[in-house]
Amino acid sequence: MSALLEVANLSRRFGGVHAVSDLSFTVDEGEILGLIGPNGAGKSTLFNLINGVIPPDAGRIVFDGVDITGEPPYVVARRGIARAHQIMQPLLGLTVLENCMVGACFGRENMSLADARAAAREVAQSVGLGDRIDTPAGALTTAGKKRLEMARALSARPRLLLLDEVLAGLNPTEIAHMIETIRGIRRSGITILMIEHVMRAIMSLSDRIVVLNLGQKLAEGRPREIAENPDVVKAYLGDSTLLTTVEAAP
Amino acid sequence: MTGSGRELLLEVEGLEAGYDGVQILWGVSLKVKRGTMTTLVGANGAGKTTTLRAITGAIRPMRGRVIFAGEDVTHLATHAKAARGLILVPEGRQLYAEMSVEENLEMGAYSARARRRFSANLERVYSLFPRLKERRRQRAGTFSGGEQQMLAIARGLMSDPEILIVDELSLGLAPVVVQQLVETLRSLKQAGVTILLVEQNVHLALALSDYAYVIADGHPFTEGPSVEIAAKPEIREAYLGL
Amino acid sequence: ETLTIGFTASQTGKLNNDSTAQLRGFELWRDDVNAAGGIKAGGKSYKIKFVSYDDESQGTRVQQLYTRLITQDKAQFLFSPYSSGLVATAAIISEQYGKVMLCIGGAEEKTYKLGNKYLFQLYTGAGQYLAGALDLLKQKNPKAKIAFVYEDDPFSKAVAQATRELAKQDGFTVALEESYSSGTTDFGPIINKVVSSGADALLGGGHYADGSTLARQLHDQKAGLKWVTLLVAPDSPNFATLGDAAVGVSVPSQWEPQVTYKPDFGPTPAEFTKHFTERFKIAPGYHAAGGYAGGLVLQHAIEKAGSIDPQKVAEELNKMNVTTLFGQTKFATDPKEHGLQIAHKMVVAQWQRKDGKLVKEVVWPNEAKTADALY
Amino acid sequence: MNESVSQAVAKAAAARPRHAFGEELLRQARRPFPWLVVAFTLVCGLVPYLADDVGLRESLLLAAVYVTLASNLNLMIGFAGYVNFGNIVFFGLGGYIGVYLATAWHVNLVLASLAAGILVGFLAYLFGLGILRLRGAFFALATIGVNEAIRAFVTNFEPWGGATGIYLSMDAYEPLGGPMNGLWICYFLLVAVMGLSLLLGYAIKTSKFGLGLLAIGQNEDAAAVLGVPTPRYKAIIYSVSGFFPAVAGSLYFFKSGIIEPTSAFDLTASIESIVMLMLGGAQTVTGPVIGAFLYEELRGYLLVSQTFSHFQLVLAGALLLIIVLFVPGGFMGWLHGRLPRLRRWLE
Amino acid sequence: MIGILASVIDGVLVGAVYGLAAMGLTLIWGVMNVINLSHGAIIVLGMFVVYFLTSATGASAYLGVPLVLALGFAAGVVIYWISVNRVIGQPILMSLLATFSLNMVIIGLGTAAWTTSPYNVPVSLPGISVRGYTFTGTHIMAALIAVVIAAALYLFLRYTRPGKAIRAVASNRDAAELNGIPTRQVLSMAFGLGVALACVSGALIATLFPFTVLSGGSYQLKSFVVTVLGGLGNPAGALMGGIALGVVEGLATPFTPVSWTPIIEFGLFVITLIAFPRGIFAFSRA
Ligand SMILES: Nc1ncnc2c1ncn2[C@@H]1O[C@H](COP(=O)(O)OP(=O)(O)OP(=O)(O)O)[C@@H](O)[C@H]1O
Ligand SMILES: Nc1ncnc2c1ncn2[C@@H]1O[C@H](COP(=O)(O)OP(=O)(O)OP(=O)(O)O)[C@@H](O)[C@H]1O
Ligand SMILES: [Mg+2]
Ligand SMILES: [Mg+2]
Repeated sequence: MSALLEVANLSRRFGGVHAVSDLSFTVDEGEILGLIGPNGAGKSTLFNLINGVIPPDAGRIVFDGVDITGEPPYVVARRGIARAHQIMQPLLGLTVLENCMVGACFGRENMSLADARAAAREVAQSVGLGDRIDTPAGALTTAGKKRLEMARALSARPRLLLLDEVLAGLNPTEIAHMIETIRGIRRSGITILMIEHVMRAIMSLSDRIVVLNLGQKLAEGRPREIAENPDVVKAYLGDSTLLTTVEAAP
Repeated sequence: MTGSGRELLLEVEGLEAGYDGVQILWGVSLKVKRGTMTTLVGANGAGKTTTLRAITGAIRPMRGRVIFAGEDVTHLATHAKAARGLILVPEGRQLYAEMSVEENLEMGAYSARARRRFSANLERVYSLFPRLKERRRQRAGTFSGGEQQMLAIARGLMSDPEILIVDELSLGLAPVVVQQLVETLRSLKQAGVTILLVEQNVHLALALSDYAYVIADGHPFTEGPSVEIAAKPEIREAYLGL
Repeated sequence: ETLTIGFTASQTGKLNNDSTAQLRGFELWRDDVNAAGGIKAGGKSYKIKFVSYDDESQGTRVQQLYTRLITQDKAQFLFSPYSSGLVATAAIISEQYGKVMLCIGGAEEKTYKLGNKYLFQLYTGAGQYLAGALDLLKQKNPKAKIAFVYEDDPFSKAVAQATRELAKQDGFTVALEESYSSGTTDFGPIINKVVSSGADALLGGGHYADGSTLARQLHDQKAGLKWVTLLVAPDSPNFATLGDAAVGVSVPSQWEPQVTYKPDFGPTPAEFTKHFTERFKIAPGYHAAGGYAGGLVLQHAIEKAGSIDPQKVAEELNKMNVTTLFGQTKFATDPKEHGLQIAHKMVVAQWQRKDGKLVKEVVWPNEAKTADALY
Repeated sequence: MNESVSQAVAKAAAARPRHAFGEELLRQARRPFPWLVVAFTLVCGLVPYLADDVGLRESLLLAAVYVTLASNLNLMIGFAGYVNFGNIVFFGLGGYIGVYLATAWHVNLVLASLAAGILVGFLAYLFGLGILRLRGAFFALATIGVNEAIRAFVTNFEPWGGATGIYLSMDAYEPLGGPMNGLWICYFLLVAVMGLSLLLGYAIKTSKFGLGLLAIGQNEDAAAVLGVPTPRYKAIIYSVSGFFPAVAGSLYFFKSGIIEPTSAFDLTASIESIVMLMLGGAQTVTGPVIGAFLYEELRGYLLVSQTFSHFQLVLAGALLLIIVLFVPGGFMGWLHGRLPRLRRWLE
Repeated sequence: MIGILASVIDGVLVGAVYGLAAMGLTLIWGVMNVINLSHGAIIVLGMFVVYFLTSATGASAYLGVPLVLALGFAAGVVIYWISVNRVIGQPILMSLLATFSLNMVIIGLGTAAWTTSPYNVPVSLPGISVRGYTFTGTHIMAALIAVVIAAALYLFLRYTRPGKAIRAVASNRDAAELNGIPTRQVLSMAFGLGVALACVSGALIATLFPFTVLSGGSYQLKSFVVTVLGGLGNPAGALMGGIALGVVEGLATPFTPVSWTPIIEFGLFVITLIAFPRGIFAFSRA
């Protein structure tokens, strides 16, 4: 496996807050890399840096052998990086289908309008929005918007998919379905970098996990190793007995 | 049948509501006893948020009644309900993005009843979420997702609620923070605050609460003590992924 | 029979004030004519009917409205809208349809150099507006330093530029030249510059609003000028509301109630003034007199032509050389400037205090003056 | 579920062959709407001519100008979501360039107007690169600033007659066969410009470019993340939306016989075109037409109606207010709400 | 040199009044995202109120200021409920249209009642004369009043509960409602306040310059410029922005023909906007 994305010594601060500092890691072609960490650890900021929404203060981002540091987001998107946002950014006045079409039209494939319509319809169907295709995005529920974020990103047929908490707001059954969906995406050849606070999901999906804390890498490894890492437990997982007990309760 | 305001704090009868002429809720009813924690469960899009919005008055119910502390408040404005202690921490956080953390918290304590306990409440939320205290001058809009969720909950607590309604309590929060929150809710309940919880982590919601209502497609589906609900096979399959 | 005369007036918008005065002149004339049995031509007598619309002081709809006046309302003759810019716009239409249009409200001369055949101007052209004031100034102080401060609109600019050339020929020093945009209310910066320039006299202004403001602020800021002539504004009776600030301010005027022209026909200036004041409870300025005179000139041409055929009436107007209450009227017939007024003379009036009351005295030309100029 | 995802994505990838431009054009030509536009344009052009009704012509002429302004404004406001307060600057500048070329250099009117359109489009592109970095209200204000700055500049620009402006002599109409003919020709050209503006609006609305613009209009940051090249698209649409208004300005002021800064860069006219757009319904192609006709006819009627003449402004304002308050989606919004099936016919 | 200085001082004095005029606009805009296109017309209403007040009672115009404030506030609240309430929360264009129609109505009625002739409010205050340059008392007084009102407004918004409620509603109406803030009342109050400010600035302008029914347009335009310089929704910034604008005008005039001032003014305005996309003084909001 070769590195599809390589992040080297990346830093970004906001005033006095070091949101990301001197961070390095790689994402291999075809893998699912999980990204976890306490709230405000800098995970979403990292995504913003990768897809060019904000420029880094220092460091490099290399995608598929090309240095993309500082490129504007639409160029990055063309190169094949798509993203589902944590705080959803639907194009409220457009329908679900149109939202997805935008993704398809302007993503890596640069599809024509007609092709994009077909592709968008298929993808919307596949993430479970099939019956809401003509609903304006503004009328979707939170979870619906989350799905839409994902469908739109997928419609671009990216090489790297950045998923920022797409499982938040779903109930356990829905999460289980979504996990399958994400596995399917990976199987179609798309590399995934995902942020998630739902432990059960991230643990079962990820090939590897990177843990961020205060903008720095706290740990990196296979899910099991991470779950047992005392630093991670202290900073992030906490006394997991409580949650495991409630999850095991029924 | 108004029920006595002393035991029954919030009573919702046959609520019907929707958006732009599209009806979403078809006769949802709830009863929340004083000092208990009740949960409302349902699949994505079932109408939980809509129910809460109809209760607070963000959308106007087409039919049905909302009775709070013995008073029919169905047609009161949202702010009037808030002034009576009916507090919602909304889905999607709804922060004052351009104002500082501190100012957000102050606005939470806008009503006369909340102002009285301002300092005590402020201390409580700061010790619950130290991050907020560290960053009290930061603009709320620049917070991370989880930090925003903390602030939204903190602001709700600042309102000194009679009943605290939380939509999506744990959304986007790190596990360690969720644990703390659970503790907080328990102690709030101990302190006599009534809680109505909507939470996608159904395991958590059922484990925490005393009583549960389940809605499906805007219709009441079933209800009962949380332990019993959690044990029902159809619930386990539909909501617990088991 | 009725004769329809069409025009637009500025019932709304910035030109409303002056346009209304002119409109009153029209109306008074119409009522006088109709009371006397109408215009007599070719054995018939025609009662006058007006059709008028609001042009909102803007050019946008002027062409639409004049087209409508001609084609739908079947106006046989036209009066112009008020102000030079609107006249030019309306003239495109009147010329196309070969309708005679009496132009009362525009002194700018450019329009008459465009080859129009049916447009006739009653006012003295802009180029001559301040000639009298310069003559007067030469008498008082041939070495005066003059500041030109004028509104940036076609009319005022044309006046100022022509006068500046005249002033240079006469050997005056031009100490400052400044134009300001229409609607200016704060002349502070300009007055500071006037003070800095050391000017003795100020010539310029524009229309009522800006001119009266300029006068007031010149007074407030004690600009120390010995002579001030402003266009249009001081002519209005309202100018007296400025009180002390009005004293000494002079104005070139197309007409003043005191003038003593002996008309070939129609009322004398004194009769008109009395009649007008009775009707509208306000003394007439030159816009009002011009409006009345415009009607008279048209009436005279129709009666002489004995027909309401525009061609024939136009010919009469070309030949015309008459004196009305407004003074002498004769139109240029040279195709290069056809329709331009070449006979009418202007006077210079100045606000003075007389027995504690503010009055406007004619101070130039010498043969017409009612008082000596204050310098 | 998982299978369907990988299949969907794979299928989308397979659908590579792109429609050629010509093919796309053919596809559009089979839709009814463009033909509706063509028919409407022909009717507007021919009816006053056949009926020899110059009054109607003058009224329709203004309406055509307004439709052109409103529908091009729609490209910015309706599609890209950028409120252009100073769109009249295109019209005025186009007018000046066109009239200047036609009088001082004796350029043929059509060529002069085209030149005006191209020049203004180019200038707009340059300005756009600067001011399109601004968002929302700040952009709106910047467009006012541009309009006022250019107005002030032209007022001081002597080759264009400064504040006095440029007066056309009757001779200027000789190349068009005299003034009578000239007015008809200007009218036909203006109506054609209106028709082309509408077709342009339609073409953009149904194109990928249009989809990108709509995305920008909804949420520019999200659009960029999705790959919409936002700076380029915005600059292009700002420039494109200046072209036809400039051409129309050239024709209109040529027809008026005089152009001067106050009427050429009249901010109120800018706002009025926004009013028309909103009255008719933004984001639609038909909306601006309906809005412009409604507004123009309403104002026109009140202006000439003797009963209302003194209160025409008050009445127009009050009526407008009522419409705004109670029919917020504009006419098209209302219509589509009533008769959703019309959506397929009236874009 | 002294000429330049005089010009700049004049600029500062007049600029303070521009700032006050802009405050009303920026408040309404910042709080409820409504670009009030009737702002100019409302300024004119303030002018006429003072005119009729002084001509009817003979009292000093400055005594009228509190009354103008009160009347303006009341008028603003009424206007809010009639024409703005329904378009709140809708796209910004809707409120634009609503206020534009209102503008038409006010101007139309005003023209019918008062024509477009100019009016004056006669006030005489001793001025200060230095070497031939005079700073009139009215200018100094108007600037002082403007500064006092700006300061009061700033303190009100920053530190009082209703002031904070206004900012909260501005930021997020749904949240404010959930926090027990009666948002509609707050909005109508904010609108009333904005209108009151516009009226007072009109009243002060009326003591400086003559005015007509149509005078509002140019002050509205200036208010836009000032709003940008000062940052949206920032009254203190508006005052600074107004003074900045006045100084620019004052500095430009000694060196260039006055007719070039708008080019400089608006050119600078556009450049400033591009350089500081949120306004020069916007930082004070954070
Ligand atoms: N603003 C709106 N306009 C129109 N329809 C809406 C709107 N908000 C929600 N809906 C619709 O109402 C239904 C119920 O939504 P609601 O948000 O109440 O569900 P929910 O149970 O809270 O779901 P979730 O778990 O996703 O939060 C959904 O079908 C949704 O599409
Ligand atoms: N524009 C900004 N200005 C100031 N601080 C910012 C800004 N954006 C982010 N931050 C801060 O940077 C830190 C990292 O934020 P980020 O959104 O990356 O966190 P996160 O890891 O995604 O957290 P969460 O899990 O809660 O979503 C946070 O403390 C946040 O408050
Ligand atoms: Mg995040
Ligand atoms: Mg919900």
